[in-house]
Amino acid sequence: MDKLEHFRTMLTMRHFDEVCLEGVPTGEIHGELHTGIGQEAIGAALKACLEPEDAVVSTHRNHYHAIAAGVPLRDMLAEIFEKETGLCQGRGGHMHLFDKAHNFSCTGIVGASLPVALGYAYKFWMHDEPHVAVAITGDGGTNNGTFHECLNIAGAWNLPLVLLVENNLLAISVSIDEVLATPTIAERAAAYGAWGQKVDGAEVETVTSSLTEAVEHARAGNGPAILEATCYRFRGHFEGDHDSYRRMDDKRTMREQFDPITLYRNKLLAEGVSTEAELDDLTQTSQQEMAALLESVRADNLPDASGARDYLFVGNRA
Amino acid sequence: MDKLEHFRTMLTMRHFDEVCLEGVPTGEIHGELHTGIGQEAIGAALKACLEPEDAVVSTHRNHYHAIAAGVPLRDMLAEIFEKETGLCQGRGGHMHLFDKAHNFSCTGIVGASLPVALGYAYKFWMHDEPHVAVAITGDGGTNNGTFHECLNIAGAWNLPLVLLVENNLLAISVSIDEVLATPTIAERAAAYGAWGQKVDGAEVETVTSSLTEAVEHARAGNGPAILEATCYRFRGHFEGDHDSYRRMDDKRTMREQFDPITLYRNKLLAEGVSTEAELDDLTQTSQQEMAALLESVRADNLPDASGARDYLFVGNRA
Amino acid sequence: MSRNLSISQTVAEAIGLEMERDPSILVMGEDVGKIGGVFGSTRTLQKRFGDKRVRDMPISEMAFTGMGVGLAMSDMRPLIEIMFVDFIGVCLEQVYNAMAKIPYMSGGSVKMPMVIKTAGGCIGSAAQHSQCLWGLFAHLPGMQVVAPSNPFDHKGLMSAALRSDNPVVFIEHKALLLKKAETFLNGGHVPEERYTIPLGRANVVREGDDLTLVTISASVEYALEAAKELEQDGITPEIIDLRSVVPLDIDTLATSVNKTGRLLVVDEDYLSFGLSGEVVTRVIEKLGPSALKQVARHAVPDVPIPAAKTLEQAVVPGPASIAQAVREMQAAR
Amino acid sequence: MSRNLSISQTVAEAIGLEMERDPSILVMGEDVGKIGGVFGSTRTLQKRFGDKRVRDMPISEMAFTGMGVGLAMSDMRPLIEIMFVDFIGVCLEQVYNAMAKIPYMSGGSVKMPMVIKTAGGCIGSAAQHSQCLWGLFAHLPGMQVVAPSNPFDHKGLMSAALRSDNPVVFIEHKALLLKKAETFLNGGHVPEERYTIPLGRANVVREGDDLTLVTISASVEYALEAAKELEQDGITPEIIDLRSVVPLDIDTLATSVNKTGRLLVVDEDYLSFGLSGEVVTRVIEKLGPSALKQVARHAVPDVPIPAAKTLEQAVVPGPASIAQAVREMQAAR
Ligand SMILES: Cc1ncc(C[n+]2csc(CCOP(=O)(O)OP(=O)(O)O)c2C)c(N)n1
Ligand SMILES: Cc1ncc(C[n+]2csc(CCOP(=O)(O)OP(=O)(O)O)c2C)c(N)n1
Ligand SMILES: [Mg+2]
Ligand SMILES: [Mg+2]
Repeated sequence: MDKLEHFRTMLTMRHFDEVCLEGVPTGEIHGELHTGIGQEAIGAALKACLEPEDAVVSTHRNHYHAIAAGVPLRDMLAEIFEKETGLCQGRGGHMHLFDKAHNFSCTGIVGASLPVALGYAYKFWMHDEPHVAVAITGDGGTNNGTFHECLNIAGAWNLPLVLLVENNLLAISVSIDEVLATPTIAERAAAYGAWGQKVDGAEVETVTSSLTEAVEHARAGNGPAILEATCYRFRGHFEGDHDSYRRMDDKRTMREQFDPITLYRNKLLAEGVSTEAELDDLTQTSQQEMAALLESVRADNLPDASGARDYLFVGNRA
Repeated sequence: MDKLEHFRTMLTMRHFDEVCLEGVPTGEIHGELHTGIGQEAIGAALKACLEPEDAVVSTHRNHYHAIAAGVPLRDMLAEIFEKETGLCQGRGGHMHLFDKAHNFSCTGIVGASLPVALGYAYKFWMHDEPHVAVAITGDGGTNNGTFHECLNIAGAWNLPLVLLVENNLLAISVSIDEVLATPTIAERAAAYGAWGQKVDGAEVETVTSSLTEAVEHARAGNGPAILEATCYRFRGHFEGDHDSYRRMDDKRTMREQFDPITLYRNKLLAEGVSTEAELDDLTQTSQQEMAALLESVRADNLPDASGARDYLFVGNRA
Repeated sequence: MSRNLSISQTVAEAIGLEMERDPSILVMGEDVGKIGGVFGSTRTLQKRFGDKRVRDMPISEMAFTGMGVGLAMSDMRPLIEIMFVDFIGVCLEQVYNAMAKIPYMSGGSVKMPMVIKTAGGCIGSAAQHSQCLWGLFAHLPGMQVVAPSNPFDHKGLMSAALRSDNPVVFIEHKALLLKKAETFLNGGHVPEERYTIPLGRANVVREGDDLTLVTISASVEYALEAAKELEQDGITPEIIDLRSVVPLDIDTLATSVNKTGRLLVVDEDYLSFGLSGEVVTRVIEKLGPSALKQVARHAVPDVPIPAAKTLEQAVVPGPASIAQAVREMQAAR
Repeated sequence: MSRNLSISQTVAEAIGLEMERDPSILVMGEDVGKIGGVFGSTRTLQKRFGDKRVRDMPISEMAFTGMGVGLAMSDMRPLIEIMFVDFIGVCLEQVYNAMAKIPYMSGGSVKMPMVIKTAGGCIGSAAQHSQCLWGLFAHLPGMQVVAPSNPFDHKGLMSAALRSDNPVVFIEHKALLLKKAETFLNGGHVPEERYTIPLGRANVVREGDDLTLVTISASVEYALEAAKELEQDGITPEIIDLRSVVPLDIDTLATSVNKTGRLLVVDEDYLSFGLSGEVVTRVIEKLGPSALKQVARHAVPDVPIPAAKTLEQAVVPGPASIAQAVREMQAAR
């Protein structure tokens, strides 16, 4: 595992979402935007564990998972900025990124990622293909009925389903421990004969090794795996959320203590894997790349209104 | 616990469903009919455990649970026979029995009983009332998402919900072990911090003591309880089901071995609690009562067509 | 040579023929495998194609409907059976927000060759097991909604549905599934070979001049029975079988209404905010209000289906009530 | 004296006043408690009434919608919030097979005083977060379906909904919830005291002679803006705010169409198999086809709502497109 690669990936993710933020005040992104800022370690771990043919089905907070799956950054950013050049020609937008070439999709409906991922898992299983389907959900999504239905099916037939739970402690304003019957989400795995583990999702190497275990478990035909990775959501639930349910000072300290990039930077320095200069340089380069990407995407056209009724059905243009 | 009472209850239930059967060939019951024949021990146990204010929300196979909850037999039978004098004036029918006075309701939608029961449980909890809400489901229904959503909520807030699972091994033709990730349903209780137990549902005293435990657990404010009671469905899933998925001879032996009434009869005799003569007498009396009930219900009128649009809204008559 | 198949056998035959030619087709649902469906419309398929391509599912509709979406995105062609259409409320999310929208949301880059097969209509099991609901699906964009009326159409439309690259909701009628081909007034002959009927073409099943009677599914047979009765009174309705609600074949309707000037829509689905109002409005949009001398609707009068047969017959269209509706229109001419 | 509340404040005020007078009312939903709703329409209620009567729920809509049914049967009066109406697909089962049918199925012996409060309409978040769907609820019998357009109506209709012994689906519009009372062309004054507006009464919000423009929810304001623009061209539409889809106030519509002879239905919900077709058909059933000289519909053209603003504006009715639709009708006179 290339440690600098981990670092680079987390930078790409962070800076990708930071350029997305620029589209909100300008109205270039005129709907909801959910960023993953603060949750980069999980995204980077996912990138490290995926094989090309694996499928990923994500949520409303999906940018990092798309990057991990290999969705081209420019197509993504253009889609998020509602451009005709976007991954979905501006029809889908930030919550609806679909990239068939990379078996990546997502949904804005909480809990709805699991059944779709299970479909991929079933396909891999029936054709004896050595691939896994990774469903992503937040902590809140695990209280939806799909969690039960899908894990039971995967457990009954040993389907290669990996459920990656990004537990950022909150579902909008509702904290998970107020609505969860058990101390952890991961311990529910026993109810499905599944592999289950809870891990500190701010430490990229820790979460990577746990996710690797989970993926190998499923890939080897042992049935589903649930990895609960804790993390901290740096920003409001969506851009515009007053975030009144968290105390400002708590937020500040949490951000300082659980920034996966800072944590990993310090680790790399402590281990002598890299130098301040090199890491600063990587950071700058990444920032500049994303700034350039944003500038280029901004030059693209918005979709022409005349096409608004196209694609209701495949092969159909109104 | 009055042993003869148990026996009488099981006879009532069995003979009630037997007179229902008479309405099928005649077309008096012109839709689906699901009987509980073979599952009387669970019904009798429920009757023994319920307090008057407790709520029961049942399924498509609901007659025994309605009897347990105290729904008047005549109103029930008249409703099942589609009569104007029925519990619901012939609007609901066999799958839709509603008796507000006894906090009894049911649904023809699998898995849909749990959320409604949870509503009662929440009401009891918020008003500190010492009542429990019993949701009934079959084995198949436990694979629906409502199982997870409702047990998690009940577990998180210690709501007095008892889930009584009638595991008759089959969901129509699909056997539970082909679609269940774990050896038992009851062991899922751990995922919700719930009380859970699997019990032989053909032995009325065994299932009664287990259900008593479950109900007391919930009533005492310790949160939800799941009782999985195994049983054998004597007849097809519904009247008219070819039941081609079970071998005739297996069915015969199962019926002989797992008839809760025969089992209990032998027990009562072995324990010297009663005599052949007394039990035969009870049996005959019960049969005669139900035959008389049927005869009287048959004399009732069907609803007048002119009222078909009444009651869309309460207080509204078209 | 004519074979006396039941409707469910014609459906199973269509699915089997398509599965033979296309290994990407698979069937998932409750009781579709071992027993071949509660109405037999997938019978023998599991024996022929194995239990991975024909799969008995747990009662987890949201999961396996969503699985259909994932399977379709991974180049399979899933047929998902929701036993009764009444149960769609437990899994509508994956139907209308995923299956129906992904082709559009993806800018046409992801196709969704998925069929949802389900049984609607009334057979005496009351409010939660007697609905049609095609009006519900039709209101939500991105799905083709098919409801065949006879053996020939069931086979041909199922084949077409399985070959479509776009989602299809295929709504059978419980009262038709066990009915034998020879008992049908229309479309009783079912060729053994594979054939398709294009989706979205209505069928004039009986020509007439007095009024245009538009309907779908089981009501087509009821209307044909009513027409026989009406012959004695010398009333000849032109009866149109829509075959599909989406696409709605407005041209065929308009041609007929142009001729008769009178429109009666018969619908076993709920009256309001559904098929019947849309048909009336589309005809008027096409021909102008002046083209219509008379309009009437005969459908379930916006109440749940009651249990008692006396009440059920009072709210569900049948041959007698359809004949009655036609006579009332004639009387009001 | 007029107060410049936001719509969500008027809704919270109505709920609070009703909760004060009726201890059986309770509120359940995601984020309704601690933060008082993502749009603030339940703000301060948890502080005032405690966390048992105003409850933050997990993302388990099927569970808590069904809880509403159980609570209503146990003599409570639950208000269940489904954050966005787009999410109804995960819990429709309990809405249409239980809540809406139990009064009928029970032969009138069980009442169902339950309100489902949810936000519909378009605010730029694309296909899965921009729908209206009142046409979907309206097709399914047993629910009153309300969609208010202005501050005064939001408060009065919410009070009426909470007092109704029958189920109500109360659909707010995301684009209205944060809008301040004073910015409304109609119904901006909100009395502090408790009041109700009867369910099922449409409101003529602007009189005119040229045509009858029927609409609901946010489109009412859009139509009023369009009307101001049309004044310059000397076109005066009569604008009717339906207020509720079920019951549908056909008398008020018919009276207006009788006068104008021209009907334009504007609907932010999907065009087909929904509100607009039903309105056209009911008017014709009431007045006869000859009473209508012109009919037109302006609604979302049966596609999912696209993400890009340019596309979104091309499919969602707004002041400009409404004015355009009116002009086209005038031109075609
Ligand atoms: C079925 C459904 N219910 C509610 C919502 C509204 N909603 C969007 S995100 C969200 C919170 C999700 O929390 P979690 O799963 O923990 O993900 P996070 O946002 O924390 O990453 C909610 C309630 C939705 N999109 N879908
Ligand atoms: C949501 C839903 N899916 C499917 C059905 C059709 N159906 C009715 S009963 C049944 C089997 C139920 O099995 P189980 O829960 O074990 O109860 P049992 O009939 O064995 O008592 C099915 C599939 C339904 N009524 N509702
Ligand atoms: Mg979260
Ligand atoms: Mg069973």
